[in-house]
Amino acid sequence: MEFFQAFANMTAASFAQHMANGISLGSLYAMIAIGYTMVYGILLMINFAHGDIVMMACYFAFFGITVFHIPWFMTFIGTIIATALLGVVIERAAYRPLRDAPKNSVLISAIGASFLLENLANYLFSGRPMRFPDIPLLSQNIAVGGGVQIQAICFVIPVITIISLVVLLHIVNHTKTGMAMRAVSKDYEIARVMGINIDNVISITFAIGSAMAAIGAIMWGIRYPGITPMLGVMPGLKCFVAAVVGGIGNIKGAVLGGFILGLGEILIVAFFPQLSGYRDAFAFIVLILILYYKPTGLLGETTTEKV
Amino acid sequence: MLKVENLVVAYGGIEALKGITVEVPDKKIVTLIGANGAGKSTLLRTIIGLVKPVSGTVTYGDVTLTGLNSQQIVKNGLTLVPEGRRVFPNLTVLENLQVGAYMRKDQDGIKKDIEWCYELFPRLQERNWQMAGTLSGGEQQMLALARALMSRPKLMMMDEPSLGLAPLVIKEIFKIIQEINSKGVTVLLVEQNANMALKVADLAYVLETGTIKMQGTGMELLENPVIREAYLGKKKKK
Amino acid sequence: MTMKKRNLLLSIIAVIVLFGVANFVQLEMDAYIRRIVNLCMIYAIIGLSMNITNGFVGQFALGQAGFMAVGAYVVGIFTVPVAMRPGVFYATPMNPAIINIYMPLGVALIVGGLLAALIAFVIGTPVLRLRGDYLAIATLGFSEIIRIVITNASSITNGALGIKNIPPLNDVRIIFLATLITFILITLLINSSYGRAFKAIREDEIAAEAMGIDLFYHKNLAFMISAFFAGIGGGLYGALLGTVDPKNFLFTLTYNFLLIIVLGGMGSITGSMLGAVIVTAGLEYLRVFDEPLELFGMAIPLFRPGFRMVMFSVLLMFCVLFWRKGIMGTEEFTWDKFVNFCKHPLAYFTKKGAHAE
Amino acid sequence: MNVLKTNSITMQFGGVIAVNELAIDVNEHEIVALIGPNGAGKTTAFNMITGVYKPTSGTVQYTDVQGNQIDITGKKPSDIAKLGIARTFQNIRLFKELSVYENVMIAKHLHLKANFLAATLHLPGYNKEQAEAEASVEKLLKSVNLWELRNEKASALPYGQQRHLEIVRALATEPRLLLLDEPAAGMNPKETEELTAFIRQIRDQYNLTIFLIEHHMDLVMEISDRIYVLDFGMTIAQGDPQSIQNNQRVITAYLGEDEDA
Amino acid sequence: GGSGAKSGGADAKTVKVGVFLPLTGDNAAGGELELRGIKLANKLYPEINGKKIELVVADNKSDKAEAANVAARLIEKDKVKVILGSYGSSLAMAAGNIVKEAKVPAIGTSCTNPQVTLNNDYYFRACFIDPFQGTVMANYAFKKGAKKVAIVQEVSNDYAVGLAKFFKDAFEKLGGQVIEVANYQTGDKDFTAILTNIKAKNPDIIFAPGNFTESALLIKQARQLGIKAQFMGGDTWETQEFIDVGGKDVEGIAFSSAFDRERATTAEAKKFMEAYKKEYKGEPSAFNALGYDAYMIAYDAMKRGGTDDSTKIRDAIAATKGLELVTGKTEFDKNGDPLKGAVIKTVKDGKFKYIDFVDVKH
Ligand SMILES: Nc1ncnc2c1ncn2[C@@H]1O[C@H](COP(=O)(O)OP(=O)(O)OP(=O)(O)O)[C@@H](O)[C@H]1O
Ligand SMILES: Nc1ncnc2c1ncn2[C@@H]1O[C@H](COP(=O)(O)OP(=O)(O)OP(=O)(O)O)[C@@H](O)[C@H]1O
Ligand SMILES: [Mg+2]
Ligand SMILES: [Mg+2]
Repeated sequence: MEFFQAFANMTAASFAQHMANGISLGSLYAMIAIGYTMVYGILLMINFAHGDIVMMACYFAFFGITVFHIPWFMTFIGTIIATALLGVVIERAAYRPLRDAPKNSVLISAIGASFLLENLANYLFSGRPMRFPDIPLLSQNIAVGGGVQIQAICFVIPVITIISLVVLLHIVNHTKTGMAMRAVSKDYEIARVMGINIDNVISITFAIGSAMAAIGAIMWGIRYPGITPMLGVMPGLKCFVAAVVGGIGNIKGAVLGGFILGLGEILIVAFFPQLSGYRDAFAFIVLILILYYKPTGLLGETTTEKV
Repeated sequence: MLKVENLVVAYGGIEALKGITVEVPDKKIVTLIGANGAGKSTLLRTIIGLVKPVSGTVTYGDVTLTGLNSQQIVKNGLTLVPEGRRVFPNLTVLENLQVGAYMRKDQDGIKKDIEWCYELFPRLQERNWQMAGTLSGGEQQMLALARALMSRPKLMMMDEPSLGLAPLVIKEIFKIIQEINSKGVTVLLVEQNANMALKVADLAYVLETGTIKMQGTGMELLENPVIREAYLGKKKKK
Repeated sequence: MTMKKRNLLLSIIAVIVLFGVANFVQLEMDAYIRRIVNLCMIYAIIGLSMNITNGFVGQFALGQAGFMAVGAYVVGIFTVPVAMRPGVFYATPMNPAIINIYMPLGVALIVGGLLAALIAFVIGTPVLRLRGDYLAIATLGFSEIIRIVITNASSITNGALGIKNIPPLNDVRIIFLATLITFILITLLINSSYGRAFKAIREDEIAAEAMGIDLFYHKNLAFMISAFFAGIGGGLYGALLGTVDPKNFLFTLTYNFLLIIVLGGMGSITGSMLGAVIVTAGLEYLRVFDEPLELFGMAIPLFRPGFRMVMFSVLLMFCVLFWRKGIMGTEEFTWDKFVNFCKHPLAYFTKKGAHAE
Repeated sequence: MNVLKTNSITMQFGGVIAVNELAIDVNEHEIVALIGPNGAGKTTAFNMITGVYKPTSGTVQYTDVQGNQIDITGKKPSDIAKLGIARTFQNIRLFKELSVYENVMIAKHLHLKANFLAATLHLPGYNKEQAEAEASVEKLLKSVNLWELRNEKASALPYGQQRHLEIVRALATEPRLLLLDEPAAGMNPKETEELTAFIRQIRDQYNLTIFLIEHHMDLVMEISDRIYVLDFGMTIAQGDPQSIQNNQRVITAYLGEDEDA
Repeated sequence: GGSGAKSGGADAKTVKVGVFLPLTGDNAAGGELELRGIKLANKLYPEINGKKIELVVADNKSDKAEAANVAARLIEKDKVKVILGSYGSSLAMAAGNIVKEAKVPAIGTSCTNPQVTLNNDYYFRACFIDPFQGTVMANYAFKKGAKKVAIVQEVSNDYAVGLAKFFKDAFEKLGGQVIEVANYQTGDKDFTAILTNIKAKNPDIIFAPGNFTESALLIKQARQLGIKAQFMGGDTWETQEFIDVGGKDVEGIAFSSAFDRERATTAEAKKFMEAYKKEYKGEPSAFNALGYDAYMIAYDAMKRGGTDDSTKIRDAIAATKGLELVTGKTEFDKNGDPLKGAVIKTVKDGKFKYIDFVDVKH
């Protein structure tokens, strides 16, 4: 059958190349999805501005290196800190005043924050794309043999993603702050009565989530170096999907979801080139299929509501 | 001593507490009874800083609690067992207890207290690793009590701890309340189960639609015919 | 009884007055004003449709852009005169099965609405079991799938090239009638037993089920009705623009309507209408921010393209932060309140002040 | 005549067996109580009967007014409600933001014959049904003195009245079998007494069969025709109040020694 | 005041010209370039028939619904006599019905889709159209000896889809072979999957019309994967951002354009280039030139048709004959499209470079 022709024609080299592409894309998704999941896990709110935080981080790095000529590793550290601060500021300004408000208000505030960041970037930096600074060490090509070429950053991305995962899991499950995060997520009031400063806990969560976004953004920028104010929209959506596929609120799930989506997107085009126009639909089809069988995502809590 | 003076609390213009004065002497059990909606929970929630009063003051020893936030109030040795249990459903039983000790730094003391809680409530130990959200109502109430104990409070406020509990457990809970009290913890107890509550109380207040209607020792109120009629039911228990 | 009669009378008068206004706008106002008025009304229809699922049934569904696309494309595909079609489908020829099917706008609108409802029915089965944010992302996903399919199904939809030469509709009166009918139907629905069942589901699904309300049936019903009106709204939107292409219906479009209903008040019909007008007209009003401003002979550098949207986002945030339940909350405009207000305007404000506490 | 019968129903959550081979019979016009320590599985049993949970094993049988035996195991809660089984919840589940009146009107929806088009267009058939429903709701609300408060939000009612409202809402579905999960929770002894009378009254007035869970022994002992005692998901005793009160197993597991404390 | 604004809106001393461009959003880069060209022309030719020409600049946000509103606003609120713009065909099409109904002529700057002017007597444009552009590139590819071509199109972009189609038709007619058509969506960042597939098929040339951002990323990723084939595209690539993002990877590509300095022979072109250098300190691009030319078409028509009546201006535009502009001699066919040649350019040492010229066959 013609439809399956690509299977027959797939060479080992091509396949290896596809896998490398997929793993790197998947870990990028995973990285950004972690941030979504962190914030969701505690505020039970989709931080619609998360994709735009990624975008802002790209601009921070751009200005640091290209305009202020700060060495790249310094810029990256600065970017992570600045982005974490940005996350905290957004939380203070847009979410904190709504702590006791209905969930819808917070949601709209999140969409508003996202609008604001996009429009602000558009206004300040113009809609014209800028080039993410080149880091030769990371963007160089490495020939693996058999015609397979892999960018250096593609080796770095999965490693950093996995390290981040392990560190975050430790923080959330085995530290006092992590326990406080989980407590706050279910009951602000009683968490307060337990002596937890919930504002601090939420700020920390946002800082971590945004720092993850910044790390993701830097790697994203090196891999796909065009920066525009709308840069965050599509990855934002896809990574959110990844987080949901894995079970939103669950950090391992976010990583799993990211990999499924990234690898899946690449492999569907690899094996069914005719469907390349439907590639973006793939993420959503996977999402819906998975939710059909597991309504709270692959690793989401499936506790039935106790009546 | 906890002193509440002329406390007025309103929800959106409607006064739930209309200027009440209550005193809780140290190391005593003080109970507050009253019909549904009288404002009992409101009083406790105001003391712990979850609700801001319109006017009036709350002092504990020589600290003024009014205006402090919950976290600061809890630091002063107060704690609340909230109405309706409100355990953290996504935390295990053990973690709930640990959260209860959130403000404490003495790891050994915490460990010991956890052991103590398990002694008081063996059922909790059995369910050490279960998510609190899947416990039965009674189990959750036990956990809420134990969680409050974990902060080593000087004054423990309890909002209807017997709600939905089996008779046997209620008896146990009241025993535990007395036991806690005997260890020097002041108890401010809100109860619907007036019979039991008045029996253990050193001092009792009757709250009716936001005002204190009566006060006295537990025994006085227990014998008071008006109280009997209004809160304890006509029939005498065998 | 007399109250009811009075209110009915007031309503009829209001409709007549409003129709008069619509007629005036159509005949006396310029095309720009007409366009804005039309857009307000179309957005109101879609806002209303979204409020059914999100405001009344309490299901966080974000598929409106997809259903609009369905309606808009049915109008686009079938109202373009047959003779013009080869010119429109110049890259990929139109599918022979539909090349000769022509529908007048009214029919196309209904067909578009029905098709959207049908799709909602099909989507509903897997999706409506989900809750909260899972439902949101799944519906949003479906709306994107619809858009991507439209992008790729060139022989039917003309793909990215979009459909041009849709006979334009910009008669304010017709769009007013469509809005009015939508408004009346949705009001009647919400005030019927079904409307109450919807609200019960919003409040507590488990209790609603215990009251004998079939969750799936009612959710699906609401979802379909919502899709139907979104399809109609999308059709009108397509006809107003005169051209549609897949990029019109990106998922971000749905956010506009979410904004409208939240600003107007989730679960308030009149709130949605107000929200639509405020968002649409407000955005136009803010356009001054995009134009260079000279104060005392100095050009203020702040005012340049893009500033309007920054201001809009800031205003939006302020609204949400200080006006949490939206303009109407879950309240509705009623004649009783209106009459009371006319009688005691001051008392109204003092009471309102206390409420805001 | 038997109304409800559970045939060895078991409910397992992961490793926990919440209810183990429970067999219960409830006969027409009876008031039967289900008691037992916290976590014994009482609410879970209710949830299986009303379709909230599907039993891991076993079946639930219901006999309708015509005397037809119906297997309701795993049916949807809404279908079970339509068959005539209504319930209240341990943690009150009213429609909080809706008015008292709407709360009860909603319960009338299941008897509505008009489809949504007829209802939307307010066709005569629908209007007639609607008027009937309104009349019956008015009567119900008056019977519990909530008529004056009909426009209040349900959440604004004091707790006790919320409990009453929940019961009335269940009654509005015109049930044959009413399940009450701790109706007296949060009530003082005085209020509990009043509730006891109220339950008896509605049983007679609406010709109901009542199956209830309660920890207030005064109420249970006074009102029940028969009592089932559950512990660790298993029936440890059943019988009339007298025998239960004196059953040693029940005393050690649940009631505790002495009545004096 | 209603009636006052209606009749007396245009005061006797000025004539208003609407500028209808995307200044924010996806297409902002192109919009801004064209705005520069228009402003430059306005500076050089500020008056007509004794009246001052006032530009009313409106941002259509790269959004269709917005574009329709803005166009209506320009006509009704600002009472412009003629509209210049837009960059982006779908934006122009959104305004199509509005200008047609209001009978106000519009001159597209770089909206190359044939549909813009088709069946619309009031829409003209300064640029060539996609069928021509596609054919030009197909011929060029064939001339360079390409036999096997892969097409990568931005499937959600009307411009790219149109161009790809005309390219494919023309190239196959010439006897070449299109071995693969791969798609991506606007906003995609990762193209490795389609490129890996294409690499395996080893085409001579890859024709990849699309937005400059996506295209630059696409080419970068292709080079990373070791694809050596030449990339070809359309006029949208001619922005500094394309070179900025693409860096050394976009060296050697080829695309069609309306203008190049080296080919600029007309007097107007010289004037334009000099003025541009003075004003903006850089080298002008085709989009600057097209903005400039759109203004000049309107200017020329108003000179002949007067400044009061939009319909007369329209007729004067339609009657334009032998007008020597920056991008060449301008005359309109019956649709309102100019008959102009195209230049082919590449990127060399980080600059756009002229390589060839293809004239239109009359
Ligand atoms: N968050 C709130 N918003 C508005 N009104 C409230 C709120 N919480 C309590 N109230 C009202 O304040 C009054 C006192 O309520 P409170 O909960 O303190 O009573 P209570 O004595 O604890 O009753 P119960 O025995 O039922 O727990 C009641 O009329 C109640 O309706
Ligand atoms: N959804 C669930 N998931 C896991 N365990 C559950 C779930 N629902 C109930 N359980 C467990 O089943 C057991 C019985 O719970 P149930 O609520 O039926 O008790 P109960 O008899 O009603 O107690 P109470 O009198 O305290 O309400 C408990 O141990 C509880 O933890
Ligand atoms: Mg209370
Ligand atoms: Mg229970």
